[in-house]
Amino acid sequence: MSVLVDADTRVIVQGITGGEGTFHAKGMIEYGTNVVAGAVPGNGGQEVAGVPVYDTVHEAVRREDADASVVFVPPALAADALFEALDTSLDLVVAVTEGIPTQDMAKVTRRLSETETHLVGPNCPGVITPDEAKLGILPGDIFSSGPVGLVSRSGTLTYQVVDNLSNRGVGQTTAIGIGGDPIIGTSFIDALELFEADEETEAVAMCGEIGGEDEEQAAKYIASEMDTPVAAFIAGRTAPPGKRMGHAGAIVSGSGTGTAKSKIDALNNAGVPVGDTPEEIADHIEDVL
Amino acid sequence: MSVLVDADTRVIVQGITGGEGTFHAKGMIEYGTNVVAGAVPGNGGQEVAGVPVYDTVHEAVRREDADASVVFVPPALAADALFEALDTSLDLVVAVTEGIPTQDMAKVTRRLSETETHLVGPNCPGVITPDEAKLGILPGDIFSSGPVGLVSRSGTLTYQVVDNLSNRGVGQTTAIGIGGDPIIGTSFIDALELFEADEETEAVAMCGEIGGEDEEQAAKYIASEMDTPVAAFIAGRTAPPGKRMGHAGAIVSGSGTGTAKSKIDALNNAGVPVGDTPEEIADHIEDVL
Amino acid sequence: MKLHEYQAKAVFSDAGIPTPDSRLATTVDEAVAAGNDIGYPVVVKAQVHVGGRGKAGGIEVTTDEAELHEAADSILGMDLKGYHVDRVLVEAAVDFVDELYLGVTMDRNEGDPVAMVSSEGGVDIETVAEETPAAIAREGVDPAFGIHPYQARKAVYDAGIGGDVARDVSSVLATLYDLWVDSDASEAEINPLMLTEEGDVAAADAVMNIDDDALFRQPDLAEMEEASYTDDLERKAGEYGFDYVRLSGNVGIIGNGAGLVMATLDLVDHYGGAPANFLDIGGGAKAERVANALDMVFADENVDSVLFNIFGGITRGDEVARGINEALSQFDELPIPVVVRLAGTNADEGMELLTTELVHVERTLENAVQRAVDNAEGKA
Amino acid sequence: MKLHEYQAKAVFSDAGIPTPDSRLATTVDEAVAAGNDIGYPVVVKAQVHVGGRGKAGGIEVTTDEAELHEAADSILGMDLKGYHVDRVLVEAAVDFVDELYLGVTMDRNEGDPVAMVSSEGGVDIETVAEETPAAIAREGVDPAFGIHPYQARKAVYDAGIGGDVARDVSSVLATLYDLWVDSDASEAEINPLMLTEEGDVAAADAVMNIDDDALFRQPDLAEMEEASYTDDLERKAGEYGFDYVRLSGNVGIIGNGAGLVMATLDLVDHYGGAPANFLDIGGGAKAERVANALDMVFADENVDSVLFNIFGGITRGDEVARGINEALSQFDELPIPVVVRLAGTNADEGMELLTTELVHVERTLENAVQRAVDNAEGKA
Repeated sequence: MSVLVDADTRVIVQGITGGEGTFHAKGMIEYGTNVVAGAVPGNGGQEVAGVPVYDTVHEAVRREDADASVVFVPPALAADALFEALDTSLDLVVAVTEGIPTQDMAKVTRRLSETETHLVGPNCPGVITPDEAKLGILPGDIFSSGPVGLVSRSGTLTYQVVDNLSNRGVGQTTAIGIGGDPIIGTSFIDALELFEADEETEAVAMCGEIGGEDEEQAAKYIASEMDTPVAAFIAGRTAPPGKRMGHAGAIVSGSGTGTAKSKIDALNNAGVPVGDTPEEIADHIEDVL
Repeated sequence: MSVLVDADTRVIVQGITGGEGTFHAKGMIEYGTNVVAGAVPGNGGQEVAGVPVYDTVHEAVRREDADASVVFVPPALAADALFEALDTSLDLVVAVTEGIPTQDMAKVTRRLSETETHLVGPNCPGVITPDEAKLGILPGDIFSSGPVGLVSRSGTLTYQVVDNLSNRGVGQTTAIGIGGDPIIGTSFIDALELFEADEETEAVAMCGEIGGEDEEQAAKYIASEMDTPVAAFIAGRTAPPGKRMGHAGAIVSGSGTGTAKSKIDALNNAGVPVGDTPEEIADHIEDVL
Repeated sequence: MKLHEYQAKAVFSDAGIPTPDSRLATTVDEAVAAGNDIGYPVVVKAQVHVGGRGKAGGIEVTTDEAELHEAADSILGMDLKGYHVDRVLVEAAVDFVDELYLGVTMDRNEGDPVAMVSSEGGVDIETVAEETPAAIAREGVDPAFGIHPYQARKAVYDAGIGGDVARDVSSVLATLYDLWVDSDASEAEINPLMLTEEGDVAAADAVMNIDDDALFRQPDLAEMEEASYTDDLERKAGEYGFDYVRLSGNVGIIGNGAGLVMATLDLVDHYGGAPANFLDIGGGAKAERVANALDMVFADENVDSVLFNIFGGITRGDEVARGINEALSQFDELPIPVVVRLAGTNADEGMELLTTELVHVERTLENAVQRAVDNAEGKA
Repeated sequence: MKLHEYQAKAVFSDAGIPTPDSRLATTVDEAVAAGNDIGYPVVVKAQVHVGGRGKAGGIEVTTDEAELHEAADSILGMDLKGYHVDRVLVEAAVDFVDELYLGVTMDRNEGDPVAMVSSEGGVDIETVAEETPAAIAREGVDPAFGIHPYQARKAVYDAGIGGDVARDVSSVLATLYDLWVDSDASEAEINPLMLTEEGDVAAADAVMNIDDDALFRQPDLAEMEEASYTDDLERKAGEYGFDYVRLSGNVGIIGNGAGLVMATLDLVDHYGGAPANFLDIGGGAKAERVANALDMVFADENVDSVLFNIFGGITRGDEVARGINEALSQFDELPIPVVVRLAGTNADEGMELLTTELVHVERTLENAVQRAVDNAEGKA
């Protein structure tokens, strides 16, 4: 078992005719992902990376019976592409695109909340179930199959942690890069819920970073709802307060949250060991397995 | 028992300081309705018809523990008043206002669909549970308490049918004037569902008219879901096609629906007797009681 | 409120939808000047609120000045389904390879807007809708978000319109939707949207109807309103602010509330009579309004009998009675018999007030209708 | 992207929000002319992207020409928290009876916009938020519908602002929200919104920050962008398009991906070193970008040791290695030691390409960081 994706997931690629879209569609197919179509308006009838391209997501989904989509559409057009994907009732939409305007994403997630679709991202590396399927841009060869679920806000930091795990022979059920944007589809809690419900996931590695309160909220969820053990890493312990957001943002986010300390404290209070280094999170995971 | 309103319903009046609002607030109170407050921006602190006025619906609801609202706000401001009412999670909102722009109502009902609130109207005479409470502008003295639920798209036609029933000694559980606008909150089916679930309602009188497909859809619902007997009246048998809507409207509504014949046929097929005159619907109701 | 074709085209053009070059003309000379200015061939189109103008002779294609002169001369001043033609639109005739239909309206059953596209444009689209509904692609729009670009594209592709033109057509559809919203339209249509050999698009006809209830916030569009009636009675109803439809019978009917008035018409028919009109004086009608309504019905020379049916809710019976008395005070004897039936709020007070030497009072709807039908038959 | 106060006020004023009369001045003479034109008293305000300008001496109230001359002379040219002041706004000093706070931003936790009102304006609103959060009324907005008028009113009444002014303040709040949406702002604030004795309102300060990711569709606002850096290194980072923050240590750090770079900083600290900077070269970094990054770190005279940490996903190790070789090709010997750690896509190919005479290669993150810290300590 795994979460979100497996070898049977039928995947379409929105924006497959673009440079990134083509490159990573090929990469996904090489990894073994069941990519069944692309969708790009005005490009229907073409074939890219060996799969047919349709003008609309609806047609691609209908004709190829797809259940997931990976979005490489440029930021100016990405929100529209996400609305289009949400309108087809896919199980999973992975938005790789970086730089989508925040207000666009607020509208997308407003709509998302009325659907049953899982949206991962945007600005995320994607989702991978090792040896079965990857949806996104993750470097497949560092992943290995095993009992650990992984969820992370950061791309390359995820790779670092996965590398540490795989090098010790600790494989992953599924790894979910949720993305670091202010507004994202799948939160830590959403991902933790999926892993908690997954029988094969015996432990969860969670990589957070400073900013927002998602980790603090996840800590509460872990304490009250989870049996599966969790170990964490939080990046940004030594980051200076740095260039602050304006007042309004600071008022809303409230004081005393969003720092590495508040996140680490919240997780420790929830019984979650937090590694000081990327190696230590792997230590903690090995401890609980 | 009754549906939507009873003697315990705590009612606020939006637009209570206006001429119509004051007049009908008094009328409702005289009927025995538990009117607890008014809400009019900029008029907080006043007292009208013996009840306190608040600046916001939220404050009125919070302070007076209200669970229903009647809206007499002028059409240009009515949609905002309805959104405000929906935002307070009231059980019932009755919109008496006539002439609300259709696109405003499309937005209101879009939001309504995400709430648990019953919206009756707009452009409707209101809801009355005889001898307990009336919310709206219905002439209370023609109603009498009894076993018949009544739902109608028309105001004065409702009064005619009620008069016929009351004169025969056939009283009503609750009468709901759903209003005749193209977009309304409570449809025939919504009202029929309420009556079907109400133990005291032994029969339902339903007054429709030409236009739309609400009666046709209600007929399907009655055939498949209702045990309570229903009798109907449809106004507009002799109305000429008259001034047609433009093409687009005609395309959407489709051919063969919306006429008195299509409605009467649909109801008859659902086993619903349809009176030729307002007296005949009373005959049919007496037959099934 | 309906916009004329030339008004709708101006609105569409301002929003960036391509329309053919055109001029409005009120005289044959103006029409000829317009044609010479635009260059032939040109189409001459009557500007009246009537469907099927083409079949009725209100639209003609002309290829030179002489033809244009003749066409303008015949169309200007003509009577088109009861409407007088006092203006024509002279417009460049577009050379097209295909004709599409685009429309936006409110889907009353869904309670949501809907955008529509068909490749079967240029013909009676209602017939297409009935005979081959699949030929019209429909895309429901969430009024909270408005139309998403993908929805306009999807409707166009679903209608079987592909290739390079798909982008332009979706763009026109999205613009049409935005116009529909911004203008508080009930309907906005382009039929046909012409496709030229060069791959351009042009709106060769334009329909735009505005929600009357929203005119208060559409001052620019409200200014375009032009009252057009086929007869004096409709004009009078417009001035008085009544919902009025003239019918072919001889029983004049006045009532309050559309449902009750329709039911009264139905009852007249049921008892063997024929209604002369539908006239709803609305809720809370005061004495003056009642008098105006009687004035209207008396002015209809087809009417042989009047039935006045009021069920009081907001409307009070005593007010109505005063209005009736006031309207009838000028008469010693009525030109035609009037039956009054009052019920509901203050009905008894009203009936006491009525001058029963002039009107006949009935307490039940059925009796009132029967009496009015009898009266009409006695006179007929 | 941050707008200056004078820019934000122009945007607010265009949208109908009342602002005090003001002029921008770049010289003392211009400032004096502005003051004489507006009439005294006037406020002189430094136009720099710095919070707490008042406390730092960047804002002064003047009551006559002499005072204005002195104030403008002292503020123009001053260094405010590292930023050079080359412009001041000269503005009519409003006589107020009350100061409010209005703000609109994205509530990241809810994923929805939020409109805020407080009667405790004119002071550090963050302190108010911490000490008396109830003093700030918050109204979450559904981004699909935008702010409803009732929501603006509710926030104002909830903030305890009643009476006649409530209508004007709600209207300003609704306008501020609409501006926030139309401008793709991340934040829009008025602090204070002054209430005058006459019951008028005026935005005495204005904050407007625009979402950088949305600048592509905000060409008018994008044109207002003025690069402002406290030093040459930040300017360089801006030109190269790097996410860069200068810190106080001596270990220069280059990496890809914010999380990994932050984790690298943390590890440097963990092993007893001190990072000199945060530098994220982003995903898919090509050779030239890598060379630019090295150029930047070498240009920082505080740097005694460089750590290059790349985990390849989109970024390919061989590309990175070529960039490093290219950047180092000008040196026979490096000015400061460089440790490189490559992992992920094409890491092995990359490591083979590296000129190991110049750089030290490590395979694990921990070893690389320890080596870089050792290098820094050896030099310190």
